[in-house]
Amino acid sequence: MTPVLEARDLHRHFGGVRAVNGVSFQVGEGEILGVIGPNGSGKSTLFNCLLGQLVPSAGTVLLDGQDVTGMAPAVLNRRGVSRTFQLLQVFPQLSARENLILAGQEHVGSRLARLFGRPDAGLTAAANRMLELFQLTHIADLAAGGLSYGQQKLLDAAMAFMAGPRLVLLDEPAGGVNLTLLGSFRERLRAMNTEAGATFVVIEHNMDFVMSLCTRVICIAEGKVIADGAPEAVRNNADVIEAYLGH
Amino acid sequence: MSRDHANLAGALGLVAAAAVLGLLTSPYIVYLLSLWAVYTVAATGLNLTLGYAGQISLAQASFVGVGAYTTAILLPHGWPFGATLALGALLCFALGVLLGFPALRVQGHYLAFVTLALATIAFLVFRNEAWITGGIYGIDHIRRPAGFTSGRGYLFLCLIVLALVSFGAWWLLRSPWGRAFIALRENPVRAASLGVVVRDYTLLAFAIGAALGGVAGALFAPLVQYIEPTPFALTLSFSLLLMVVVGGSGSFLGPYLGALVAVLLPEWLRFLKDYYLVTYGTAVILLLIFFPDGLVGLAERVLARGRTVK
Amino acid sequence: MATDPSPILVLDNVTGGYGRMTILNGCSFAVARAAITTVIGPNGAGKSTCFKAVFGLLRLTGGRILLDGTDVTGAAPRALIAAGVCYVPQGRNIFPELSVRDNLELGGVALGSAGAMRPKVEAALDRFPILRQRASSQASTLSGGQQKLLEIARGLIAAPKLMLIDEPSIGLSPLMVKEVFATLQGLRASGVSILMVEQNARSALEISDFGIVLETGRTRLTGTARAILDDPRVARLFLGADVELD
Amino acid sequence: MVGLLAQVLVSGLAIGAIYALIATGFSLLWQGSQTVNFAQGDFVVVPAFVMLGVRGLGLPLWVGVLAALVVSALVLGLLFKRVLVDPMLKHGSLQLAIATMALSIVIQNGLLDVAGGEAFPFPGINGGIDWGQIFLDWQSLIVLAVAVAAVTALNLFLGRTRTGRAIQASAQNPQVAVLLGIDVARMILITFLINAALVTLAALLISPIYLVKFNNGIGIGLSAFSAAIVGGFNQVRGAVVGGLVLGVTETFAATFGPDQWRDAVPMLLLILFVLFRPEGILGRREERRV
Repeated sequence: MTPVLEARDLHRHFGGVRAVNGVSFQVGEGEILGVIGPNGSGKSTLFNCLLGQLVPSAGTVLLDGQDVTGMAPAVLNRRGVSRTFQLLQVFPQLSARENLILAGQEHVGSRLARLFGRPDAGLTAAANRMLELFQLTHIADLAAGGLSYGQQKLLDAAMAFMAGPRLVLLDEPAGGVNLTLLGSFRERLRAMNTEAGATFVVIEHNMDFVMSLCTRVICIAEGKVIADGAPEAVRNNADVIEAYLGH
Repeated sequence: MSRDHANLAGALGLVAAAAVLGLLTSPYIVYLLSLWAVYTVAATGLNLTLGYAGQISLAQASFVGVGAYTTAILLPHGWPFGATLALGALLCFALGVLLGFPALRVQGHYLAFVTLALATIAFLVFRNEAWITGGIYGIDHIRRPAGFTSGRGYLFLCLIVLALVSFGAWWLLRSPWGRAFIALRENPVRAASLGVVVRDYTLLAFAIGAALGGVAGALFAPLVQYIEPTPFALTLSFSLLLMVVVGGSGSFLGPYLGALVAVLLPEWLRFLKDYYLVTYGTAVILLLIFFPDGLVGLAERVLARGRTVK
Repeated sequence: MATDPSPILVLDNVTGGYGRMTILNGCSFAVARAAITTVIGPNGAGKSTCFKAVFGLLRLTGGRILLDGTDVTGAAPRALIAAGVCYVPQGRNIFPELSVRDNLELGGVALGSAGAMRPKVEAALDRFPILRQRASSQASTLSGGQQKLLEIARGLIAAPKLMLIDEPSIGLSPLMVKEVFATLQGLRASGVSILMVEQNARSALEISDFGIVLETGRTRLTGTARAILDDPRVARLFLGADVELD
Repeated sequence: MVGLLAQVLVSGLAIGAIYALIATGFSLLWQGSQTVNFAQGDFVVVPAFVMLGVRGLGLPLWVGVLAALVVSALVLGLLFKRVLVDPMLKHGSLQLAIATMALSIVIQNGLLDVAGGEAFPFPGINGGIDWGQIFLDWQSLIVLAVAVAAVTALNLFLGRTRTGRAIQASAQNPQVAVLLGIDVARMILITFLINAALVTLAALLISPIYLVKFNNGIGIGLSAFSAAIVGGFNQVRGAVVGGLVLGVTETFAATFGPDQWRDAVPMLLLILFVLFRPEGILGRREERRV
């Protein structure tokens, strides 16, 4: 079966620095792939290459077997790839519901039709459903900028699901989220994975979160994949431990 | 009533109030009200570009100029006013698309400088290309469309256009386009990751804003009946920008209030004789310092306080 | 080291963070004199924040910081420089448009006139021949490793007793990392106390005397560098496994 | 032809050197405290009027210059920073830039109200060196000499003194400057005072050429913005190079091209540079973060 996402020998250099240095991996339908690795190992650069934020120096990115290397983020998004960012990236002046409608609207009809159609692009019901799923209904009409950090984080993640994505890339979803919220957050993501059938790639530093959420983990160090396998196996891999402690 | 509808009602209410006032008052006030309508249209355009989509432009005066010259040049050739207005708006829409391209490369102050430079060049074109614009001598005897020739009549025409513009802008801004413009202002990278095509919306934000500048110009020429390059210099761009910011950048009613202040405050300050513009400018600076969200923001704060007191 | 009779620096149950986000949840440790102490820990453990706390760049909500036995909690950078602390933060911290020599002179800007700094600048250039070669070049033209050396040299102009250095190896080639570490060892030999944060835990500990492991803003383990290196719990701590601590 | 070329070159360099002074101040403010001063051109006109006013009282020029310097330092330096820049910077640097546009309106109309709309002559220097084919006017030569001396002195101050270096450090990397114990706030204040001195000097040099008029600031400002951008926004030396390039180009264009398009030259240069080389001739490309 064709993998949903495949990276083939990706490279990205900045001057002399090889941030991503020959990364290859595949993500199958419905998988939750964790990407771990010490600071500066090239995870974020890899993400940016996968998402069209950066054009790789060499290598190919395939989405459902089709070459999407260097495709602009907006185009990739319309092909069913959505993402969250490491730092909070909601639209602070819009209400939570408006944030969600925005996240879905560009996928509804043509642009001209949207101008003359309904102001919510027919997405209010879908947005409400998403608010409910992420337990945000009570703050639906508040400006996103005024929400607590954890609520913004949930909203940020919820936005990634508004357009019914095929592939979701989550960049440090657990960062800064307190422990009480973390558990329910993980359950939301799991539910989205099973119910919506979306495939995930997750960069995360919180190992407990990675280990309990992901079905498979790869470890990146110095721009290369050094381990790929079941979460526990990767955690106990000698090379991975080596990479985390330095040489 | 939702905030959306309150905005539209507020705008149309102001237009209606201006119409009533126009029926009751002196020709001079009628003229000022017409000017208010013209400025409001131009500032609404800029508010769309700057306030909603977050793209600074110092070229709005040039679009007002293009609209004014288009109407002033074509009216004597027998074109109907409606057609010259539409053509001016269309021309500005096209020029606005071009103006938007620099915004795809640079932002913030750099964009301010590029648009400022383009506005200066546009002014030189108005001044130097006398074969079409009449140069420094300008174009006079611009006639008003039949049925609207009196001062009062022309005010009603301006108010009709303003009402239509208000509805159009309101519709646009509450549509998914408006949401996309705000997304552009607040976080273009995130917007792109949600499928918002940043390039298209940036160009549209400039083009639509410019088109409204053109509409304002088309109204302006027959209002004053004589045009020359000076009113379309950089000073007008600065003034329009200040109207947007004073009213409240990114709030729907901001331009209506900003233009009102710009037209009326100097009149109220007449007792200061010559010093009213200095006073006006100083007042604007103080407002910017203490109420960065403009008059609308100030009003909202006062209302919110009133509510909590109750 | 906790038993060191007169540590140069003591953090005593320090808590604090940015805005509403708490990062340090009771961080306690002591830094020995004329030794290299390395702080390691997983991402988000609060290592860099800890340095900011010492250097007066963070609003503390609790705890004390003692320098040479004197309470310096919340002291401003200027006072800390005068008291003999220098801080080399993570990343690039040079003044790119200024020459190498001018960058060095700025290391003493809080202490005396440009004239008084000149001999110290010359001494620093003698110590780092690579910087002498490039003394008149714009600092932005130096390589990443050279810039790091420049930052260290600039910190030394004020003749500090204690140097706080944050992730010196990040983004450097292995060869340059060696050179930077050798420089730090040289400093220790000349009596400077060094507190270092390093991602590259193993090689940092290898040149260190003591190690401190932080996790979620707390001190989890302290001991000699050797002991930390050999402690199997450390690796597990990094990879997020639950670790029983004594 | 050679004579004409030489003369155009010298007067172009002279006017360019004045632009350089104004642009240097402009880019110092930008670097030091993210202040894009749209009233910079009007800042030049204010001290010019002070000098004229003092002269009108029958006092010698040097008294006027001194008075202008004091007024500039207090109003365009200290007051501008404390009353407008400091509170506005909280709201963002674009908001601050917009506030300086309002300030520009205030200054221009204030001068119009006080002094009227005419262009006032300002004492200059007549005569020149005549080498047969080549005639160079004293005015331009002296302007050039004074401006070059001022820029050199400023560069020496910034590069060779402790305070100067601390100012540069504060502009280039304020976070690290704080770590080294530099009083960044004081350095920024000094930058504003330097700008006040620069515009005063520029006023003294430019007024004999352009005369003194309430709205001269528009044109002067546009040229200075262009000079700063053409040279490179993030470098003081850039403003000098930009000013000279602009002055010479503008003067050549005005001499050999249609005069009514003269003002378009700096604008075209500005547009081309912003779009295709935003870091300017000397500037360093800002590192882009992903």
